[in-house]
Amino acid sequence: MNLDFTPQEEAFRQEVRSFLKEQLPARLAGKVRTCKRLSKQDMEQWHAILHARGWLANSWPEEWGGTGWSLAQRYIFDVETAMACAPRIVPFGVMMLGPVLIKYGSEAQKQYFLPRILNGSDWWCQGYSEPGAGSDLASLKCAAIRDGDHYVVNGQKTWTTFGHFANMIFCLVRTKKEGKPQEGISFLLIDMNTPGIEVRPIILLDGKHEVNEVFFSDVRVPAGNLVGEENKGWTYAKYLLTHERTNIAGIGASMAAFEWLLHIARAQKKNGRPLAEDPYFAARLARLEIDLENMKTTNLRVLAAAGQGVAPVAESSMLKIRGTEIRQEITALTRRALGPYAQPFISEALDEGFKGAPVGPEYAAPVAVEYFNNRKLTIFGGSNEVQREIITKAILEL
Amino acid sequence: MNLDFTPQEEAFRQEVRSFLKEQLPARLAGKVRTCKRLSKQDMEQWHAILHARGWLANSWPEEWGGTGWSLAQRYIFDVETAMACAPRIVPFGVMMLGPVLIKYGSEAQKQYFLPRILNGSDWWCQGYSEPGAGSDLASLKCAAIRDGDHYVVNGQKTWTTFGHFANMIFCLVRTKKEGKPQEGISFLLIDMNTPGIEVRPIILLDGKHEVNEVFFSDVRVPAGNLVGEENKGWTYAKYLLTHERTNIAGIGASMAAFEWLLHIARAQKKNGRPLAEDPYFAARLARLEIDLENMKTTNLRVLAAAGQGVAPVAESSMLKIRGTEIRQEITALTRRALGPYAQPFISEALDEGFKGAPVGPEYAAPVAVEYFNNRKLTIFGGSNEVQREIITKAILEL
Amino acid sequence: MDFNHSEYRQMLVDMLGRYLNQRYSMGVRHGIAQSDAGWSAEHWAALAELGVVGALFGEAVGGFGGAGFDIGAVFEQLGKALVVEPFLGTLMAGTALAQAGGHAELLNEMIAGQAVVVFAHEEPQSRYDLRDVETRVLETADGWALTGSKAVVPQIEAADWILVSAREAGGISLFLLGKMVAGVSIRGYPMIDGGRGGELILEGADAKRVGSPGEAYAIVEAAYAAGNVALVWEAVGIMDVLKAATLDYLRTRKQFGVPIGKFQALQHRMATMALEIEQARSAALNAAAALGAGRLERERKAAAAKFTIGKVGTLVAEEAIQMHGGIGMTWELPLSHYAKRLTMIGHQLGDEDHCLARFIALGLGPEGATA
Amino acid sequence: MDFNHSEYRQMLVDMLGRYLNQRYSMGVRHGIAQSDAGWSAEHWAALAELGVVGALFGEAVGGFGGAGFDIGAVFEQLGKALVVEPFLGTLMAGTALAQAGGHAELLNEMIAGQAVVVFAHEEPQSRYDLRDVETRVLETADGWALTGSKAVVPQIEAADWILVSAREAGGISLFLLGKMVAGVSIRGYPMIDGGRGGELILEGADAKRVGSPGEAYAIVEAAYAAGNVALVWEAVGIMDVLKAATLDYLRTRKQFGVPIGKFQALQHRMATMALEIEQARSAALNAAAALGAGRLERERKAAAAKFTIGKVGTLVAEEAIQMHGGIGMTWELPLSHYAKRLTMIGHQLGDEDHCLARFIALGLGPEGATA
Repeated sequence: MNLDFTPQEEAFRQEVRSFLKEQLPARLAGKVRTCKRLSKQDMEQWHAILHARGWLANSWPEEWGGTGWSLAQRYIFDVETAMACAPRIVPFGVMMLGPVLIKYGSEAQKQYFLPRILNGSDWWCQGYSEPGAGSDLASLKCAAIRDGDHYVVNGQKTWTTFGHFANMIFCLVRTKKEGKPQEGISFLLIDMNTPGIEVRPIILLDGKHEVNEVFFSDVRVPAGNLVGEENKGWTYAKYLLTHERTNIAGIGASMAAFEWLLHIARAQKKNGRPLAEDPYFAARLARLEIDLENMKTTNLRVLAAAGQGVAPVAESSMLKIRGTEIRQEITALTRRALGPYAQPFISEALDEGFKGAPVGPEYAAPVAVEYFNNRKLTIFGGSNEVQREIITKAILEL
Repeated sequence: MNLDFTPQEEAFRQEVRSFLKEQLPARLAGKVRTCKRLSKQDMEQWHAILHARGWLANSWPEEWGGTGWSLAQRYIFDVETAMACAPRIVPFGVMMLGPVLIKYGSEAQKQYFLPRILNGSDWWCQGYSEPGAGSDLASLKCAAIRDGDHYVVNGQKTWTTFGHFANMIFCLVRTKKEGKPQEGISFLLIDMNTPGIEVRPIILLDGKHEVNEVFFSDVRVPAGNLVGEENKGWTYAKYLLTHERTNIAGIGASMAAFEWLLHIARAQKKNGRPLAEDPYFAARLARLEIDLENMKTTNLRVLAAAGQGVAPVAESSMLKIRGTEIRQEITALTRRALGPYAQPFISEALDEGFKGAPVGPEYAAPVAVEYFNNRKLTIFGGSNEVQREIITKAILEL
Repeated sequence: MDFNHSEYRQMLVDMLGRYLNQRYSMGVRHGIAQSDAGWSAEHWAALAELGVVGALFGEAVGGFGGAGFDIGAVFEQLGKALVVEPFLGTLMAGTALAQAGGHAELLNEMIAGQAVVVFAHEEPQSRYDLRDVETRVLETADGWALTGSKAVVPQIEAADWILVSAREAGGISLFLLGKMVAGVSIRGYPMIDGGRGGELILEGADAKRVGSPGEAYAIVEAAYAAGNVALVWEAVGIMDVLKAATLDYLRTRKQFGVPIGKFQALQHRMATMALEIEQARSAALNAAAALGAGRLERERKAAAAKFTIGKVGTLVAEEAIQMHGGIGMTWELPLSHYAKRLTMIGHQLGDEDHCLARFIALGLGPEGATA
Repeated sequence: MDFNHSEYRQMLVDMLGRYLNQRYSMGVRHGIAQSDAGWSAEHWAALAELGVVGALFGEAVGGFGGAGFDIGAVFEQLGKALVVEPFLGTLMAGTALAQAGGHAELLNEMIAGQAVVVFAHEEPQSRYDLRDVETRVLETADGWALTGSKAVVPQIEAADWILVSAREAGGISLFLLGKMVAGVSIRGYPMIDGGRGGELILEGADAKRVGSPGEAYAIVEAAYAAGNVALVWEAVGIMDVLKAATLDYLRTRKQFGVPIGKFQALQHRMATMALEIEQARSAALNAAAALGAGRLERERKAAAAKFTIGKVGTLVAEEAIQMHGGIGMTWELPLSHYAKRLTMIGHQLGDEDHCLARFIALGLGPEGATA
């Protein structure tokens, strides 16, 4: 029994820290720490910095430009970058499509697309969910019909994050209507500039545009953009979910958000003393800190098991559930910490270049929005209800 | 809008209080308040006192020796007797069988059995649950086959509270195997002294005997002991559940238990001050008090609706769920209040006549047992899971 | 015991409900809530005309209501339609003016919809502590001048008059302030749940005294008690809408070939949500019934209700969004706006922890001396 | 990072598990737990023979373990079998003796199973406050005499020696006490979770000094830290049994024609229970890993783990009973005994609220000066 990282791993941690100290722009870290909105350029800037260092694709093998890191290294990198308030790597190309292409893509697809993911030529988005296919993803209807050396795609995708920034989309499409729904799905790469594609914004409860609906009308996609075999797309889509994900609990992001919460709770006053010392608020903070410490160790256990070749499918579900619950509780406590100042909503204050004075404490503006926005954590990426189903079947065998 | 009782109802409350002051033996109230065990004689004594005053059967019409009280009067009586720490009326004859006989029994059954319930000649117990039929009560198997002017009963009942005290049992038995399970059930009255009946104790986690298994082997029951029609027993059994139950939330009992908890929390010391003033314990107490106050008003609303002729089936389920949750939380906090002294278990100290000195505070002995024993509240009488099903169907219509 | 409204009050409720249903649709509401003004003078006038403002005040000051259940009945309806107009400020300022005595003309104007008065009591540092007032008073040749800050005052820009508290003579005093006076500045902003609020900055602003010097704390408490009754009933109205919308969604949204309302895990959570809403309604009933009672009873019931609403409101808002999934987070669906408002009610006049601590403190000593 | 036991420790775990499985069945356990003695000297000797006591102590004092994970590994197995023998007292007394220095012979006897020593520190008024010691010391011609009371000491009747704390010289001192000495009386009683405990009443009882006068608080803390590690691992062992028993029941018990484990509402609750148990296991790992660390780290992790076990333990015990229904409340089913023990672990050495407050206090100031 030994809960510590090896000296080599600790040395790697120092290397990551040095890199972050030198290369992470203070402007970006400041925006992330205070929950300001990142622009497309902000995200691209961080992408380029990581690419320049060779640390962008940390779940790819070295031969395709990845880092070839161990799971422990990837975990350390995730935690350290998050704790330093680096922007999150936009996941669709690097984290999601990349591994699928490396495992299932054709040589030509790999040669063409992987470098473009790394150098930022392509901004990918994800075409999985549909209005009628959310938790029940396999019921998706967006259809691709083979027509010569093209597929003709008709249908709709939704909840497409950053679809309005993307020039490429990877889609699950239906290529067969008979049989089990899972067996008629294919994995298709589509250029967003193809005629017949329309992207419509979905405005979220903060009045902002982050996700989209994508409509396909007779969109012609070269057959060469099919990944793997026709009707095997479900396997590829699931691969990502069963692939070891060291960061699903979002430990680093939660640690950073908890630090920020502590900062706020110490700055806020209640009855003339720091809110962090109020018995009730202190108890809320302590419960959260203990939950977070416990989850950190649970995450390491899953990591160690994965390192020994155990595919931690259902354990990932536990990490997803508890990780998102903790993250939501952090944003909820941050909201509570503000008292009456959770109410004012100066949307412009969340963007760079805002010149106005803050209303109430300087950290107040993004807090309530962040709380509401983070309700998505337990919904998207496999809702926590779906995760409980996975636990029921895979761990509990009920 | 008016949350108050009428002056007449308040006068009735005074009448009840005077009666309790004069007639409730201090010995019994003391045992109830401190959660000591009541003997069979204790329960019979209180039964007789209420009968002498004509207040025993407060859900029966006057013509059969009941009080003819309004729902509000019954509620007031329930609360006042519980607050005064009177023993609970053993419900099987007075509360459960009586109303069924009055509505569905033959004239002969009513003439014979109802007076015997009132004067204590019969001690009834309930034969509903079976080892394979708990939440799914309609699947019961205990069979009664007509043989001339008798039924021959074979099978088993379980969880029979006070079965070892009873001389009579009312049973749901299967008289038809075909068709819907609910349509082959009959309601039978059985003398416990009939040959072929065996009562076996079930020992609960406190090591004590309160419930039983009852086995029937070729037990011959006169056909005249069938209540109502053959195969209609499910209707009679359900009648009790849909019948207005003013006391399902157990407001009075919870109020009394909460008072006792406050007494203990004020007497216990933490860091040299009363435990009731510890911020965490005070918060637990306050949450509970607020829950209880809220439920009190919910109960009055249900009462008012029932008084207007609305049968509050599903609302009863809400009261059952929240009422038992609150009661369990009270016993849990009482257990917490004791700190280390929750552990010693002097079983004899719960019985009358115990001469030993208490271990720790005088109120400590029954507390942990009471906590564990009250886990039954959310299981028996229609588990809280079953109640949620009722709410789902009857209120939410899902 | 009678849990029905009186005939007259029921008429008002029906009329108000009908008005909002017909003229204050979600589209109209968003238009108003997102507008520069953040409220609609036209609807305000129409609602006052219907008697909705008058229902908040007793006959002694020219109203025709003013009981806890009058306030509750009105705010329940306002909650169902997410009305952003300055009812809360009007209720609290009017209650305070009525308690202070005099001001008959201004109260008449308020009830007629001709003057909007809001109540500015809390300060940037006070965090729900009603005794924490730092705004100062100086006597001047003409009267009094105020200096200090007041925090997050709903619809302060809509006000013709602002009722302001200040520390004086070892206690708290009240003053009426015109918006256009020198030394008054307002930093207005949108609120996350719609409508606008603002910070009030006072730098030697001339003001008129209301009531006796240093004796206004009891008035402030009474105004907050009325405000709390209003908010808990507004929350009850919102929770009923959220429950109905979620049930409707569970019945119609299909996944895995069946309505998601057929999934038992969701059913049992929904049953819990329904049960908690009924508990919250009972808490609101208790608070309304106690508004006319003695201070301790009134304050304990108000604190209990606001605590309950804070706790249950968070559960209902979060569960309603979660059971809707992604669609529950969209601007398009009214649901998200109800959830935002319900959550923010938990930040107004006292949050869950504050109300619990107050409930506890009110239970100690004679007449809750420590609270 | 390595979450596996060392080969040697795994051998001990396997051996202990096998012994308990074969020789300490639930029937045997009940017989012992309900007996007049409340423990079995025979099993105690056999387990000591196997090295189970020695595993709790370091080589410096004649043991061959003593690390947090040694203690955890042993108590996890003891939990799975609901062992009632005086392991906790032995661990805490032995840890304190080892820290105090000397006492090599007595420690050897303990490890060999020839002497049972328990630790009597808490008092009727102290409620988990380790600094609250009122037992007094008087110097006599022969040495020292103790007067005071010690509360709820597990298996005190089984002890040959009792390690007792007393207030002296502005601090706390430790003393060793023979049971048969004049001035010592023990009020023994059964515990609700099996086995026996007792109250110790001292009226001028002769005792031998252990360690330096007034400086034992640090030793007491270290003994309690070890005790907490033991209890949280015992709880983890119990929770695994409760989970397995409940899953088994959900798979086999049928209602409405299907195994009740097919009901989604129960499935999702079971998933939550499983998830919480893994969190509790992580907390126990953290506490074991930190047992050898500096005081602040050790105490914070111990408090966090005991808090977690208190919270999760209540959930697991209550849910296991609830999902079993009536049968879960019967004496016959082992389940109810596991639930009782798990609940009572929450009452030993510090409850949920105490541990949370301690965790908070340890976070303030340098080295948790206020805790």
